[in-house]
Amino acid sequence: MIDCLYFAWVRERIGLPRERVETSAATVMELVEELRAREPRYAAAFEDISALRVAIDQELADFDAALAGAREVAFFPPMTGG
Amino acid sequence: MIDCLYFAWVRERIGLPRERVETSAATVMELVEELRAREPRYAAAFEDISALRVAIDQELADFDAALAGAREVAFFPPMTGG
Amino acid sequence: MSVRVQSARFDAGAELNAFSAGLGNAGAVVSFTGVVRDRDQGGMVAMEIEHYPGMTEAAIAKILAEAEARWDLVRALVIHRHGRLEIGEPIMMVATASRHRVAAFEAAEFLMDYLKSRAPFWKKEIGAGDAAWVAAKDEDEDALGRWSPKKD
Amino acid sequence: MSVRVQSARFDAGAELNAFSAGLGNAGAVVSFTGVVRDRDQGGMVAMEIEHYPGMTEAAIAKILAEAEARWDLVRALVIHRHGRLEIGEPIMMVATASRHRVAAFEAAEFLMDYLKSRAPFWKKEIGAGDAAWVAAKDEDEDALGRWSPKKD
Repeated sequence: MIDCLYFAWVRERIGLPRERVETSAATVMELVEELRAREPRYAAAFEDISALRVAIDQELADFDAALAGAREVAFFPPMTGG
Repeated sequence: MIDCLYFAWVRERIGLPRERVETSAATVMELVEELRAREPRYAAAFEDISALRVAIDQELADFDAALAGAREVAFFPPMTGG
Repeated sequence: MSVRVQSARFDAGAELNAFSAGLGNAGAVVSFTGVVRDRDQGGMVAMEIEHYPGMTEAAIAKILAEAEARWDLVRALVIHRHGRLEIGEPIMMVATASRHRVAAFEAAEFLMDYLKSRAPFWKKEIGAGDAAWVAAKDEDEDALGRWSPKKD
Repeated sequence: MSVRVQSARFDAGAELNAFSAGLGNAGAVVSFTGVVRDRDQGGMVAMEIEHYPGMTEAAIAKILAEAEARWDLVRALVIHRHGRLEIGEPIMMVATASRHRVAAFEAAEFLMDYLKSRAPFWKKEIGAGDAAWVAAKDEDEDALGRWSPKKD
């Protein structure tokens, strides 16, 4: 089980800020594929991976990063603070 | 007649902040030579020209600048504001 | 070093004065304040800032630690707001204090560059009848390049 | 654009807030404050700043005009004090406001670099039993080099 968090327009497209996901995905990308396959709103949110960023347990990561031991994976657009 | 102004340690070495000087010097350097010849305190103040800056009528200038028409010549060390 | 992530409005001038008090031998203080401005096309009503609680504070602390490692700073401060902000309100503030003005300036610019692209905040511009997420700019990502390779 | 040369103490925070009010579409505000600090060897009691009345204001106005010509500034401010200043008091302040943070930062650094070496101020450190004029640093003169050739 992994907590998936969604921010900004990723959250809006999927329609919720977080959810617990039952998965055996080995990498972020495998998790993304599973989510995409769920429903069109997920497919829409994850349509263009190059427009997304990911954090594993609150640290920025790559989409090919391993999920072993991860508790929390967050998906969001590039940051626009400051 | 030119108003000569002295600032910081130039003022302290010469012992006064300003004075009117009767001169026919064509350039700043000629004026410096005349002042140096006056008294030891002037010679001390103008000993090392490379440690001094000059302004003609409140604009930074070079020591070889012409004095034609100048009303006010100021001598001082490099600025240390900010 | 101080990090504050908050929804409450803050007073940039009061923060600057508190930051500058009792600095000892630090003579140079630099501040950056980001203020909510209208969109170029006008018609903006407010700004909404979303963030990632937990990660936000950790990411900013990490950026501050990196700045401390690179420059001789006596003090550094980051305040960043989230939630709804009206036009003219301060969004965030960075302040740095050092014995040398160049270090204070560079560290403040470094903090801004990294906060823009590495701290999990997302801005949304709220218009009278529309709302749009602010897109990240390539130039903001590119700005990080000037801080690498590591300098002393 | 605003220039103030004064002996009176000023409140940097209040100045920053006044400067940042009603900026319209300028979202980026940078400030630099110079504070009287003790000498490295300690024992300083106060600082005395001499200036060249008349030329000072003109020189600062010229530097500000140059900054305006180079960067897209909405507002800029220079305050510089003269006379006797106690340790911990603000010596001077520069503030810039722009739509872009890089412009605000660069313009503030430019103003500082030129004020240091081109505005007629001279600092004297007053100790308990001694006093010494602060020597200009080569690095301050060298700093001007980075602003030339002219950039847009």
